[in-house]
Amino acid sequence: MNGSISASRRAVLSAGAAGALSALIARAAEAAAPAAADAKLYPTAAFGAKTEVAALKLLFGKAPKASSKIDLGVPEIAENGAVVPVTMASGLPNVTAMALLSLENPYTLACAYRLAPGTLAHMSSRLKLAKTTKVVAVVESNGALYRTSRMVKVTLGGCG
Amino acid sequence: MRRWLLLLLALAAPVAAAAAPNPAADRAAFQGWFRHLFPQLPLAKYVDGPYNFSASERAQWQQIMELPPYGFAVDHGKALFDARFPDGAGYASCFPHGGIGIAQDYPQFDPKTGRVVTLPIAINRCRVAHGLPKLKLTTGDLADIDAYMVRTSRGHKIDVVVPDTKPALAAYEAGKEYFYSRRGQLNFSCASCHLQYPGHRVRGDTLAPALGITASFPIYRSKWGNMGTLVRRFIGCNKNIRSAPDKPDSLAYRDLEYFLTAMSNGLPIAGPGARP
Amino acid sequence: MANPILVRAQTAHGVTTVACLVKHPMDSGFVKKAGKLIPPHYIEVIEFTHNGKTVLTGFWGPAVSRNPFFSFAFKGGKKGDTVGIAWVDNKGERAAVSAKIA
Amino acid sequence: MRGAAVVLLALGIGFAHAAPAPDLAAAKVAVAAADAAAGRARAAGDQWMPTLAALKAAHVALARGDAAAAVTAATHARHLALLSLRQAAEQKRLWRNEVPRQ
Repeated sequence: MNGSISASRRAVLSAGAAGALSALIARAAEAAAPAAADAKLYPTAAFGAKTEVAALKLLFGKAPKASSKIDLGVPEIAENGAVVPVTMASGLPNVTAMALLSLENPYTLACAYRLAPGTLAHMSSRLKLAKTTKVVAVVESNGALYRTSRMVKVTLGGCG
Repeated sequence: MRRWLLLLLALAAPVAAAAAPNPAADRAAFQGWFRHLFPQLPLAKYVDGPYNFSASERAQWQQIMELPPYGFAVDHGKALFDARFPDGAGYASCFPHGGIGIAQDYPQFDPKTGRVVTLPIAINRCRVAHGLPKLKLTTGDLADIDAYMVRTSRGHKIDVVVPDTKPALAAYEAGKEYFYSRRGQLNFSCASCHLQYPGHRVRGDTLAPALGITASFPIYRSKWGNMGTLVRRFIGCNKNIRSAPDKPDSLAYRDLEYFLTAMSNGLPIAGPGARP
Repeated sequence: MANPILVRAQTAHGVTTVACLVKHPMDSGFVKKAGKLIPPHYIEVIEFTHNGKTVLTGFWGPAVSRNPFFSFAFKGGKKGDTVGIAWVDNKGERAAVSAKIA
Repeated sequence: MRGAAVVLLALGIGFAHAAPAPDLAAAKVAVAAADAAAGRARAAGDQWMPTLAALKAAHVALARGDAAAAVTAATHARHLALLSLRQAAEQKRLWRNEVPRQ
């Protein structure tokens, strides 16, 4: 895990970006403030990215490989684009970070998570999807990035 | 001559049926219609509305129900319900059983005013009786109090009584006429969607069956992002068919809710609900 | 109570599952009301702790739904342990709650 | 019914265009007639939203002194109101046809 963080740090420094997730969380752990959220940790640049490549570069400083070991649970057709339940889980070892991206949203990155050791690579959240889109799940395991994606159809409701 | 007599009888029969409202017979026919449409679906399941017709939508709903989005409304509603009025009384003093577990008995016909009283209207009446202003009938605090009172009634079987009196039956019949009358520029009745085509889609949305449709209200609707009462949905439905909505406390909506809920007698209260 | 958080934390077979519902508008900045854009207002950082130690840090963008639901799981945790949740949004507003594991 | 609507609309539009530019007095008469028809539709419990939209447009045009636009919108509103009145009258008889029987 330490290796992954320092690798990320180097990548970030070389990329000249301000907000690498791994590096930032390392600081959070050092600060160890219980039950408080630190706004300074927010990877603002990554959340402003408009493509998957740019968002992942800013967030992790590296590019992902395709993996079949990520379970991305999304509905085929969303009931309501404003509340789309998304679950992701992974059997990959030593998962340190996870992220969800929606390629057709104005900003690509939807959410990202940094996991402490012992936290399971398994989570469920709800996203807004502007239109029919590929949703991408990214997992950082043993310092490497993996991704998988699935389409979600977003229909216009008829019953205003 | 005999042929004429038969014809007269045939013409007279529907008129006679129309003359005497019979909620029990209506309910049997209404529920029978849905049994005919969906022979496999148990009666109590109708309260799940559109989620009976799509496994994927049902799965999304069940995920959302893990920690339902109306949770805040129920908590807030309980706080409001438990708070004292300036005169020291509270909502509990206005209702039988202290207002707990009674949603299945609403709407009721009030013989004094000759009007149907829905649960949200009863909540407002309680406020007025204790010198407080009425709350908005569609959303906000009143929907939250409604949500809490309905939550305490979950599982109770809907038991709307239509007294065998002329004014009560007239209100019931007016609600029935409203439900089946086509209106609005699109020429739809409530029945066009929710009786004739439940389970079918209107663009992205699945139509809920009219049977059991009232059991989940008030609802947290994702589209609204907050709670709404049944009347709020009536207003939305009317706008959908390009029909100018009635006022939230109008007799039209009260009577409609009276008829519609009476058709679901015997089904369990499932509210508050979550819908897309 | 302005910005409540509902939490459910349960432990079974050595794994604690935390589910929470956070009351927040999560305005994306892309939605118009009465012809005007509603300015963005969303949670940026949400921190989950177990007995004071961070188990998960979440970073949310405007694409996370209104009144967000989130659940995850971590190893360990006993009945009666404390789970803490704290968030801060892009306007600097914050809220925190703690709950016992059931 | 739809045929009738088309004919009525055609007549209304034809009138608005054929007549020499209507004056404000004529526009006031047209708007008053539309108001009356819409009032009857409301009383019948079957007001259409497009009727209200056209009626509003007529009032707005009248207020800014655009007699031609006021007459056009008012005529449209009145015809929509008349159609909704006809629908309401028909439904007084026809609604029972939709009631399920045993």
